[in-house]
Amino acid sequence: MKVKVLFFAGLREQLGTSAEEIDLPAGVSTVAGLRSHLQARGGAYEKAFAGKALVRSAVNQDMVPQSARIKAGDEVAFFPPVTGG
Amino acid sequence: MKVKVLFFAGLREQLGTSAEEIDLPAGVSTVAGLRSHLQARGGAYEKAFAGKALVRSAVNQDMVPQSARIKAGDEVAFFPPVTGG
Amino acid sequence: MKISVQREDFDLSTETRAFTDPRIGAIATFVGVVRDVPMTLEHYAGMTEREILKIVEEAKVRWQVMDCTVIHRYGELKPADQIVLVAVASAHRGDAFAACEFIMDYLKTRAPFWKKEHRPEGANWVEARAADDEAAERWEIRDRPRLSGR
Amino acid sequence: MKISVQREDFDLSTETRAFTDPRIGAIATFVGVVRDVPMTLEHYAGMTEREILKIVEEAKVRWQVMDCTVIHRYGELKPADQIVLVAVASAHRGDAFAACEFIMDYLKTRAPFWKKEHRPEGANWVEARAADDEAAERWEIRDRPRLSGR
Repeated sequence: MKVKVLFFAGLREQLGTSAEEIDLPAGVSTVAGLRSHLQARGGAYEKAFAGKALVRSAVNQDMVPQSARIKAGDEVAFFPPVTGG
Repeated sequence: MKVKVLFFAGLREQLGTSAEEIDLPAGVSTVAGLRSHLQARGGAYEKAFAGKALVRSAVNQDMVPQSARIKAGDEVAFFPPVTGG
Repeated sequence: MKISVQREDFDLSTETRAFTDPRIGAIATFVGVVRDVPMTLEHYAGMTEREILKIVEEAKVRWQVMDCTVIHRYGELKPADQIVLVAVASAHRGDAFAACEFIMDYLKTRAPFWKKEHRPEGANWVEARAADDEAAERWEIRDRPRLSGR
Repeated sequence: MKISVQREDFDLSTETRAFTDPRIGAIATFVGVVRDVPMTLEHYAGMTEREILKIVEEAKVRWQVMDCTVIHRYGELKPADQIVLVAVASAHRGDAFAACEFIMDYLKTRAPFWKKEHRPEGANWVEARAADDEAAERWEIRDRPRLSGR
């Protein structure tokens, strides 16, 4: 299944990309699964997703925990803790 | 001794005066004493100073309790609880 | 720091733009507005400014206040008119909010202003609200040990 | 109610003057200002507005909010620039202050904005502060029994 993945702020810079379309292998059905999938790419991805606490995620623009399910067509975003206001 | 006495808001209206110079008899040396002196005039004064809780006082523009001492030349003010802001 | 007791209206942005300390990161403001009834605000000229100054000085002891403006109007006011402005600038928002709310609470209970409402059925002096005394008192409680018996 | 995420600056008075409900008696506002370091503010377009809307809706459940404006800027900002505005109008000052502070606290911890500071020695993403999480959490505590184990 295909999902749209977005990266923001420091994470975006580390990975050198702000958005990509990813075709997920069967068996990947949660945010945590997508994370492991990305991490397995190695290099900058391996590093960026190593520290669990430092990456937050949203599915279809709603903040979610790592256990949240994802389905085809979802917009999944990864980003550091927010610092606005 | 002479003091300047000021009245504000509802109290000013009840008494029909906003300021007067009063020459106090010997023995009157506190705000409470001045109050009793005014109350003894009877009429509107008697009424205005009857309810203890409803009159606040200041000496030389500092809020004070009834027991505060007054001296010649002081500016003594009487007024209802404040309602600004 | 600016304290003004005046008949004239004020402009919120003009007042906060006057805060120019480069360490300022947070500005909290409060504006009180006349609701549905026209009113006359009487005050005790001289004492009013003194009392507001005391309240502001007290706030500066408790919180980091880098700049502060208090404007209180008197005279004839109609519905939707601005009555009072409290603006506090600080490095951090917690200080700005707390000092602003503190100053407002004490203005309500200590500054010598009196409101007379002009309703169709007649004019009446507004009575002081117990809720305002309570709002001011809660600041005392925070700083004092609970076991002091007060 | 107005929520805007924009590059452009805003004017505090213009925003509060837009509150025209005749029942309004109190307007509390907060403006966040850039201190000494120029910065770039990145955000997650779309989610930002949704998240702010959720925070405002939550405030409206808890307090009497008659009108509310939240503006958050993004892009390049320099020292003394305004970053964020929260303005809340209510009948009474307690509601206006509480809702304004609540919205600010949650903006800090939930709205997807990220600050990158440009210092002479280099650019750095600002790290989230534990104090901000605590500021947001205190609103939970007030509503929940202390014995719930959290």
